[in-house]
Amino acid sequence: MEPEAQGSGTSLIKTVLWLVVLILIVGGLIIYGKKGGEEKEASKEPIKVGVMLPLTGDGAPYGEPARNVYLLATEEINTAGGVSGQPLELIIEDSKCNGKDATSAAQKLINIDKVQIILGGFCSSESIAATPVAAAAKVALFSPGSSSPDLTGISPYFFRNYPSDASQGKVLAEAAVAKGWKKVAFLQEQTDYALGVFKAFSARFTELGGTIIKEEVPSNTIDFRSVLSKLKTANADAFFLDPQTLPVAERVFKQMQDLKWKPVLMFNDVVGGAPETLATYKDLMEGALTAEFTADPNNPKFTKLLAEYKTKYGVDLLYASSYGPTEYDAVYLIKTGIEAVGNNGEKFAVWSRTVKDWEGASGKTTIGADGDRIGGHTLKIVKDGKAEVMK
Amino acid sequence: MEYLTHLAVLVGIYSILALSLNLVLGYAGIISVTHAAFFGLGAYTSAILTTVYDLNFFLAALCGVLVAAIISLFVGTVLSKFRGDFVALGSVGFNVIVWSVFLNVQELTRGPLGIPGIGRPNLEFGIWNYEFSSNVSFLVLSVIFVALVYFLCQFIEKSSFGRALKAIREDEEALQVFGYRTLHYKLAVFVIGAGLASIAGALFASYITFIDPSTFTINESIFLLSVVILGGLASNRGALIGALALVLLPEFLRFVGFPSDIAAQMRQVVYGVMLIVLMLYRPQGLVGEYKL
Amino acid sequence: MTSTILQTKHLFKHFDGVKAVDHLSVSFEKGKITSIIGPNGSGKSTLINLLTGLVPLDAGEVIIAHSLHFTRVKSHEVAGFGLTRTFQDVRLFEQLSVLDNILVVLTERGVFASLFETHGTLHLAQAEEVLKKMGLWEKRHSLAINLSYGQRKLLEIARVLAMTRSARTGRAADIIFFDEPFAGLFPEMRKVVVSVMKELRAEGRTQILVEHNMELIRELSDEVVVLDAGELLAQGVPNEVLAKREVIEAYLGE
Amino acid sequence: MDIVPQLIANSLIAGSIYAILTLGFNLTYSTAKFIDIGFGVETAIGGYSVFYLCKTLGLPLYFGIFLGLFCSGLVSFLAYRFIYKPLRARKASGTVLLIASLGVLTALQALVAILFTSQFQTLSGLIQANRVFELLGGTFTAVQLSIFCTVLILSVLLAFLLKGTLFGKAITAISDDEEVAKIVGINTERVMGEVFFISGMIGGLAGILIGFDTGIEPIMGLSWLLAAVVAAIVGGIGNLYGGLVGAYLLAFAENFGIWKISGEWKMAIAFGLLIIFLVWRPRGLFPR
Repeated sequence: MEPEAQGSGTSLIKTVLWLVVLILIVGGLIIYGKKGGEEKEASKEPIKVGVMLPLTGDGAPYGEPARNVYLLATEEINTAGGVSGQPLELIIEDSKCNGKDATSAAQKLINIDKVQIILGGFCSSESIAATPVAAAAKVALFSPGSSSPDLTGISPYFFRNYPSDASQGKVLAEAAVAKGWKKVAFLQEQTDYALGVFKAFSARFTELGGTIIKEEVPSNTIDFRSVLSKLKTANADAFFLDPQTLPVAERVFKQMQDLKWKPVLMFNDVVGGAPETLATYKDLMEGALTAEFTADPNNPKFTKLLAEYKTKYGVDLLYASSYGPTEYDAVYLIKTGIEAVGNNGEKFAVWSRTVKDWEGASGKTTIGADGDRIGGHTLKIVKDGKAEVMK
Repeated sequence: MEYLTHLAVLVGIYSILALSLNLVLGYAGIISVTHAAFFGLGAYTSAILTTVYDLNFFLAALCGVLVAAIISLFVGTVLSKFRGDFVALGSVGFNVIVWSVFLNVQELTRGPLGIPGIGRPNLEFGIWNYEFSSNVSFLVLSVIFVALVYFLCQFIEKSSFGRALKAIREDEEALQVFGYRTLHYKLAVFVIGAGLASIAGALFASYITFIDPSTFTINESIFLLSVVILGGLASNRGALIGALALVLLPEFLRFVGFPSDIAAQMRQVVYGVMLIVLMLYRPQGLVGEYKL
Repeated sequence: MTSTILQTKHLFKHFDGVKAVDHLSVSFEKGKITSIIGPNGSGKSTLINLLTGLVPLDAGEVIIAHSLHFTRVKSHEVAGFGLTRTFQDVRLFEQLSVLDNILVVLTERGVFASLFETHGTLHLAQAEEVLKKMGLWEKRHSLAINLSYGQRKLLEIARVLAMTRSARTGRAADIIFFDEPFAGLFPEMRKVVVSVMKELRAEGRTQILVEHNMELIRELSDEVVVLDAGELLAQGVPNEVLAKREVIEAYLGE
Repeated sequence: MDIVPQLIANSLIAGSIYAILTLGFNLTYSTAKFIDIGFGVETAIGGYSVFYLCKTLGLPLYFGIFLGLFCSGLVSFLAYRFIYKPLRARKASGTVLLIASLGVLTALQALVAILFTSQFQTLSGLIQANRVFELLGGTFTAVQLSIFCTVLILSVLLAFLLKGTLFGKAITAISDDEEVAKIVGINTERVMGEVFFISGMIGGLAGILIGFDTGIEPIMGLSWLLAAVVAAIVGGIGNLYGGLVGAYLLAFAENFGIWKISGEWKMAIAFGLLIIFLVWRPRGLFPR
């Protein structure tokens, strides 16, 4: 005998509540219906491309600048006449750098907005989770930023113009051995990109007889002083810094200066391609080894991107070295692809495998059969605050 | 329609989480901010067992329940020693420790790379083999699970055990004088809650086909807390309503015309303000009975 | 003194220096109403809290029915030995209904047993009988928190009555502590409580009453124990003890 | 081992930031008797207001810092006035207040992210030379030294405030027993409002110093708050000076834990310490 403890108050709340839930569902259906209907109007109607980006949570620092680059590129394309006459329209969804929200964003873009191409999965976790959803709906998933080795050959509908971490790690390992280094201290941020670089580097380096003293730090670490002091006492031949983002790298360099520790340095392309960081910590960086894959500074498209970004947003392009150019190229690649095979996911995915030496802000782009971007990293050495190609 | 079935599956998974947390928080009054850890234990155990050892989904989910139950027994015993707000703090501690294990024990969980390619559940009877690959079939499976969990929670609520839990919530010391070993009750409900949460974890892992530590942080536990509080404490219907509202809210906001850059952050503002307004004007949530 | 059912030996309890109960040895007769009186802060409530395990003993021993010796009383074991109590500052299960407040005391105590038991007709009958006796049956669906102060006091007594019926603890309660049950009650409610206590005495149950109202003490108690600053001042038949000079002094001397 | 002096220096620096935060946290806990999670967001508010005033608007540094402290104090006072006060008037439980303060943290944190994007910012550009000192093998910068001194100044100031002034006596009275304080005629609501204002300022000060030393981001609030809570419990929750000891103990445990175990388990070590203390000494080292 369930004692009905409260009087009429709860039944009023209950009716109001069921009303709210009803509206939610009906609202969803109406919007779903309205969006579906737009398809049949005249050809001047915009081509819709889905975008998945982490706009909140830990991934937000990458998502916001990426969105700015996408909007900048779209604006440029539309002022220059759009995609074979039709304007390009981006529908941006927040995928929060995790699997659950990535699948929700993908489902919404595919089923409500009926897009054929999704520009995104920025974090690898987003791309891995969204790929089966896109593949099932024959929609092409094109990521300018996911670098996890797990994505290599994951599905014919997935491809990326950001290189897998494997190539970078190998090049640097061979360079270290060439320098005769036997012991390397390694500081790795606990993210998929940084772990990928470490795995490639340590596989090759240990294969060639080297040993590694490794320390890992979670992404939200602010105080690196003790970890750095610990690596300092390892007195290895070189110190490899493997961060996910630039702010982490800058915090480490600042604290290395505080600790008066000036080892021989190596770092991944997140730092290697950041000219202003190389300049500010010039003396610390002298002779540091890095591998560069994008942005050789005198690439005309790259310099144009930097200038336009500064004028439009009044701020320097963040991650100018790594993600900026690949995001910019991605929008143009989509334009070229649609003009070649039309706004169809399946055809676009097949077309993507034929891209060869396509000139972009991030240099020559070639996509391999496994959906990865071919083209390794070029070894570079930092001379007087600038990264130059190692002879 | 795919989109709505997708949302329905998510609502189902979060309903199981909300129902199980409601048992612990709503009925027994234990402020557990570590529910996402058991959600994660279920997900990781079943993901590892299905991908590495190729175990059938239902068997792997059962193992997940066992793992979560054993660990929750230990966690529950430690938490029962704390009083008042320290229970919430202690549980935050456990959630951080379990998350660190997911992130650092890379031989087992592949750390930040997470576990991709988790298979969908399949049922085999002799020669007949059915795989829940399509979203709709998965929705049917999750609705069955939600129904089972809902009736288990109703069964508990109606039983003398449920009434004893509510009495513990009200005045544990007084209840002891009348002959109840309240520690056993709190452990029992904590283990049941953890077991059910791990079932949701197994479902989540095989539905999204990829898991990584970032889904099982304290923020997720705090989100689950607000689901149960919004829905209404000590009411199973409230837990369902809370899950429905807070899973659909972000999706609904996708359609509302917030400019895209602040849309995402606005959602966080809405959550924060909702928690404040609830505490000020309706601490027992939408349809709950128990006022915190 | 064969009929002693409950005895304490050199019970000692201090709260950071202040001696609440000072080497108290007292015994309570079976089937009798023994009143404990004494000025405020003389250790009356502390004694009850010690005997029901709410507050840990510092030293001394509690003996039940000559056989069970305790130097540490655990509150969840108390009911198993037939002890139950009301609380001075009414402690009900506030957001549970009046009926649930009674049923929780009647139903199974073990986790598994209680899981598979939804209260049967027997429990409802017992609950109805007890609530009707205390005049709370019409209020059975309202939450304890919504009752008036007097009704809340009556509900506490109803709960104790239910313990005398409930054998789920392995032993129906036959030693009942009343901690100022009459405080704040209207006269007709007092009559109800007095009649209940007399009924319980008729059933042979032992009752220990902490009370200030001398008129009620004279009417109800077979024996009186006088405490002062945690020590036993006097024990015996009411009018004999209350006439003693030092007892009056202890009361008026404050 | 030449690493030990450096570890000690690191622990003292980290311990000092924890100490400031724990002082602020304990101030509100000892009077209002609930765990104010909203206190965490004060660090971001303090840091970002100085960032906005000095870096974007280019106001002079000291003026910016003063305004920054005032802003974080004001936010904390408003949160008390419009959220915690009505709840306390209704005798709401500690849990209700805890969850309401969690709402304050989540909402304000997102507002800061809307105004300043989620990018990581640093204030170190605002000060000229950040000379590095070396003492017995441990190196630390001028900013870090100033953090250490701030703790000393702050503790002395608070000690004087609590012991020396009428306002301080009112605070001690409230933290002993609010009901008695009311009877004695202290306007507890007004004093409580001022306590929240001061605690907000302390939180803002910590945020500014963190901004100079390492940097600030909108979501920094929760992790710094949890560190302060662990330190407060280790030291004896509610006890201002116990909190100081707790803060340094936590910092030493974390930094030496990194040395002995490894960096990835830093958060697990901190919370392991919390649980050990909650089990064996819930009232902490110096119970109130």
